Amino acid sequence: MTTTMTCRDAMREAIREALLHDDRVFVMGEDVGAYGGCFAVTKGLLDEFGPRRIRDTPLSESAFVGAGIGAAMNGMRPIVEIMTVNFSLLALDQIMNNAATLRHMSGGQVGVPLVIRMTTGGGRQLAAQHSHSLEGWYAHIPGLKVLVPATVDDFRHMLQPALEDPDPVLIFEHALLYNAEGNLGDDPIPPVDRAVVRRTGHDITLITYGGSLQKTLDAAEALAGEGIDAEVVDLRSLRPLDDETYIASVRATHRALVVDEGWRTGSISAEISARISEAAFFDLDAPVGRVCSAEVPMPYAKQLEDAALPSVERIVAGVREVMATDA
Amino acid sequence: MKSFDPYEVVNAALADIAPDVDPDETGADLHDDLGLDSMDMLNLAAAISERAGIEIPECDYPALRTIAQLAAYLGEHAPSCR
Amino acid sequence: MKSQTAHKHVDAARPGEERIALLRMMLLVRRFEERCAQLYSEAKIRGFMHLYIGEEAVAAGVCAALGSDDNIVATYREHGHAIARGVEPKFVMAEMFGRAEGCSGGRGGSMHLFDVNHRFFGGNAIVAGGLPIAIGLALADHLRGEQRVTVCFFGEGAMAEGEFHECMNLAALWRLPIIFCCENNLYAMGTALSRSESDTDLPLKAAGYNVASWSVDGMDVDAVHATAQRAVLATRAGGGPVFLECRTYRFRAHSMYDPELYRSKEEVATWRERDPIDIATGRLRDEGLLDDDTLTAMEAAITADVDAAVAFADAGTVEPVAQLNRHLYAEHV
Amino acid sequence: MPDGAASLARVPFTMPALGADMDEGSIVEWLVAEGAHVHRGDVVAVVQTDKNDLDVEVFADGTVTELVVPPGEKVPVGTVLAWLAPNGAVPNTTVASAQVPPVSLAAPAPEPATVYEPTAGESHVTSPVLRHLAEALHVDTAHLQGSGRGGRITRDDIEHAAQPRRRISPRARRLAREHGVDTSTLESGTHAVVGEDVLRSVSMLAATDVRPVMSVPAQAHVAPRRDRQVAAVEMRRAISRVMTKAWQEIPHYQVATRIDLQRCLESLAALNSDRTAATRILPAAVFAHAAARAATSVPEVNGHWLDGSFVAGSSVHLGIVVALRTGGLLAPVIRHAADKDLFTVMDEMRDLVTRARTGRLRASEIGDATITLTQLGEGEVDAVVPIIHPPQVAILGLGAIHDEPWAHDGMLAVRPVVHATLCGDHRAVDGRLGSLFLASFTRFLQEPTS
Repeated sequence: MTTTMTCRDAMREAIREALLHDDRVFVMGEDVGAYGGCFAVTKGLLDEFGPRRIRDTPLSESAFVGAGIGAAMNGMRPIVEIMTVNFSLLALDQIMNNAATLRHMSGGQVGVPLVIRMTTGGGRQLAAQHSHSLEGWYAHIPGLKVLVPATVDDFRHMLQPALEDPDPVLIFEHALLYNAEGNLGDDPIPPVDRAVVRRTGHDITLITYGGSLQKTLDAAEALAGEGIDAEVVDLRSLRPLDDETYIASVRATHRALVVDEGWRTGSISAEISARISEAAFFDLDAPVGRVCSAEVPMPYAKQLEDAALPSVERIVAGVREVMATDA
Repeated sequence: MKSFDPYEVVNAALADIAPDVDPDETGADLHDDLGLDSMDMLNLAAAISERAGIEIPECDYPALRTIAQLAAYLGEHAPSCR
Repeated sequence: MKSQTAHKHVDAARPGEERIALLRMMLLVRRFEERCAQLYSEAKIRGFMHLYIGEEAVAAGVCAALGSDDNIVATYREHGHAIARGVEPKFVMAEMFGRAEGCSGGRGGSMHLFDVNHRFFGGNAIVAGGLPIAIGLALADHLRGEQRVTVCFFGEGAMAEGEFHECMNLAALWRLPIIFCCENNLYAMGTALSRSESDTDLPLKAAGYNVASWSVDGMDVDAVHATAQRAVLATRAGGGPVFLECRTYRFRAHSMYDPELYRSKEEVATWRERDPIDIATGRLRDEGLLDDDTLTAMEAAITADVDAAVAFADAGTVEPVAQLNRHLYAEHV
Repeated sequence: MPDGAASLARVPFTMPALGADMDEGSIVEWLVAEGAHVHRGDVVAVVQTDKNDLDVEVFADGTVTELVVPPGEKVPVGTVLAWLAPNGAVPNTTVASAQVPPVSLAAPAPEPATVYEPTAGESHVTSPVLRHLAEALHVDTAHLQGSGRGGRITRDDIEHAAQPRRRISPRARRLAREHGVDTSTLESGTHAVVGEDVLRSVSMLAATDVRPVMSVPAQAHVAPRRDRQVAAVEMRRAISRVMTKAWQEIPHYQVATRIDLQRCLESLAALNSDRTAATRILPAAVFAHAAARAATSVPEVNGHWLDGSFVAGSSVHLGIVVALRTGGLLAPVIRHAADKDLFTVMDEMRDLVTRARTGRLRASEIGDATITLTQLGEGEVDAVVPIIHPPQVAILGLGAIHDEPWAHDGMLAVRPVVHATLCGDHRAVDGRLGSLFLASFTRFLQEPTS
């Protein structure tokens, strides 16, 4: 039997389940309680679990993220919600200087089993302070784990392993996915740090994650009409990166294109491209291609924002270029 | 009209289908010594037919093992000699 | 709300041994750090090293007021806090030597001393960076209904950081069992308090967040101890957070060496006249609780302790480079 | 002589420091004569250092008034080599001579040996460095139009004229290295050479595509004897390379069977009864047709082992081994053989065999086989166990048709029989499928004209 639900409902169910089954779990963030969550993910949870466990915070990202770190160090399993990835920069000190480092600089004595959820990505005309994709930045930081769910199943089932992880896990939820519906499968999901081949193909490997997965799958369908048989790899985790899966795919197809909503320069797509060069250079028949966001702050106007983001058309064009590339 | 020379016909046909065979070896066995196989023999027969208008029935093949035998056969079956 | 100033009088009823123990702790920290300075010159200790000399009364007095189950978060000038909390000097010294036996396995160094067995959650080298963590430690205890108190040490420089203000607000909003111990040594590195704060009455700022705020003479270990005991009592009883300003002074440079252009030699000399060890020693002598023999024996014992710590550190294990990647994530056995 | 107009009129050209460790050097040749007009940036001399001969440029505009240091003489860095008069200044050689420092004047400067004035339309490469560059890049300067002053050929001209670097993908380079393929021979259409180009080339080599044979002009039919010898040697080498590789790398297995051809040959005789030599069908064609159809029913034997995995052929391209009387063999391909009727297969086979033996095959008719058939049907050989042509995964070997005793309905009969052996690459296909293939092949032979 399959159930259809949105990614939003899937994440809410995951949070509910965690609250029901583990007293150590509590939710903390801006407007997660009375308001019901900026994106309504936590809607209804305050009524069910009360204000001790569904904690509205002041607009103090650094303090409440740090509080999540301290509580995690002290035996709790907090789920901290940050409204958008841009706001997480106000807590970057806590995430980078504390959550990511405490275990190491304490010589392994202190662990931070914390989950931080935040929305990411553009496409809603929210302009230059609410629309960016900085998950690649966070993936730069050793000590963190970075998950990027793209399917209803992953929205539903990534939270529990994240909570069970003894180290800090950041979950980046693309805002456009909250309304996306899908069938909830019965099977357990693969381990969260493994990439998954979402579509098999022989001609080229498309590597992507999160909000770009559906666009990439759509592009692959369009390309099939042109006789280009694309394989699509959903990374699911940006740190650690499951090199094995996408490298194996590239070794079989001999071509690769990375689709990443982050900016191109210094991005996770750059990292993946570099790793392909390191591990599979002699299996490549063309340079690795990339489709990323335009290197501008996200503009407000619809046509400008559309042009700035990866699109099915840009992915198709990118694939054509790689397929036709003079290596 | 130029007179019919069976050797010329055989040699020309041979040059078409097996240019590496020395046509001077008139007594050599086409199959055993010169290495022509059934496909070559078929081609040779077809080439001769095309050039001289003489169709060699399959049942006659076993008797035609050398260039000399072929030339003699053609001499006997030449249209002008009938 | 106006800040209060704590009583400065000495509690004469306090048992002598406890006060001698405070003196001994201050002396241990002092001698330990004096040796650290020497070892740094000899390049046995590297990196940044911030000495606490002059401020020992704060760590000694506050830590003595805590139970063994309470939490501590400290700053990068935390040798004194670690030792006062009970972390053995040899593990602190080994850490500064970068040895595997160090209290942070050689990963932290002088600025990042940790010992979870003593619930000592680290020297944090981001100014004000430890405050949110302390909030979280207290929040966890609060949620579980535990009676623990969390003490967070920071310098007055941290009060210019946003995190300080976020945390004052959050602690008061949630009535968390936390004591914010501000070690006001008058200089944020080289910036004098009057050059960085619009109002130098620091408890007033904390009081603005509805946090109970007291001030105490940080050079008087008895006063610090007594005030800390009251704060712990109030906080543990559910009274919410306390802000405790300890007015103190660092006798040496900010880090190991600086030209000290930001303050005069006369100013340092004036404060040295109020050396917390001299104050405590004099008072104990006056009260007949301490004689020369006891003091000499105490010094000798401390020297032996420090010698032993150095020997331990010197003989410590150099962790193989192959283990570089350890302690990044939990090790699953 | 005091400073003034005259000294302003003289600009020294000195021995340059052409490297951090250069203390002295000598002129190899002057590229200008006295009286020549030079511009800033012109190469005016070639200087020899301890390591190299280097072009040396001038840093001023003007007229060369005097060449001071003759070729061959070693002088310290900073020594005046020549004097220039800036544009507009009147050369005053008398004054200039008086100003010359006491270097190298013992021997009067001889007439420079290689001085020339470039003329419009005439291209010259003056510097040894550029000549070397042109050689290294295989640029024929005789046909190059120089863009420099007076039509002089510049470094840019040579670099532009050089063939663009052949673009070969990293994978193609690796595969070429592994298979011993010379990448310069690869064809790739308009794009870069990619892995498939190498693999195609490997499969062509496997079919012993020897280019000297291919290059025999069609009208000549027979290459000169010496060319044929060369071709034979190269073919031998190619066979050696491919067969050695196949033998070393491919884990061969063999399955074999005997096939009763009585019905088959009777059908064929009936078919041929009223046919001329030009349209007659040979048993060889029947075998080829049956093999191709059997390959469609067992697709696991039809395809390539590429880069560690089996890639099924999209169609059956049947390689036919043709032994050459001059030695060696070729394996031209009947493309889409299973989709063609027996007569078409016969026509194409006859055409391919004939042209294989007359050196008129096209390269495209050699490569790309997905399975190969070899027949030793003319001799006394009963059975053949062939070696697979990589990257194919199977080859069918047939012996000669001989009459043999044959048990039939509990009786002993004499029947025309052929021994068929299927060799498979065990990495790609197992023996069970090989035996299925032989069964299918046998079935198709019973109905040759169906």
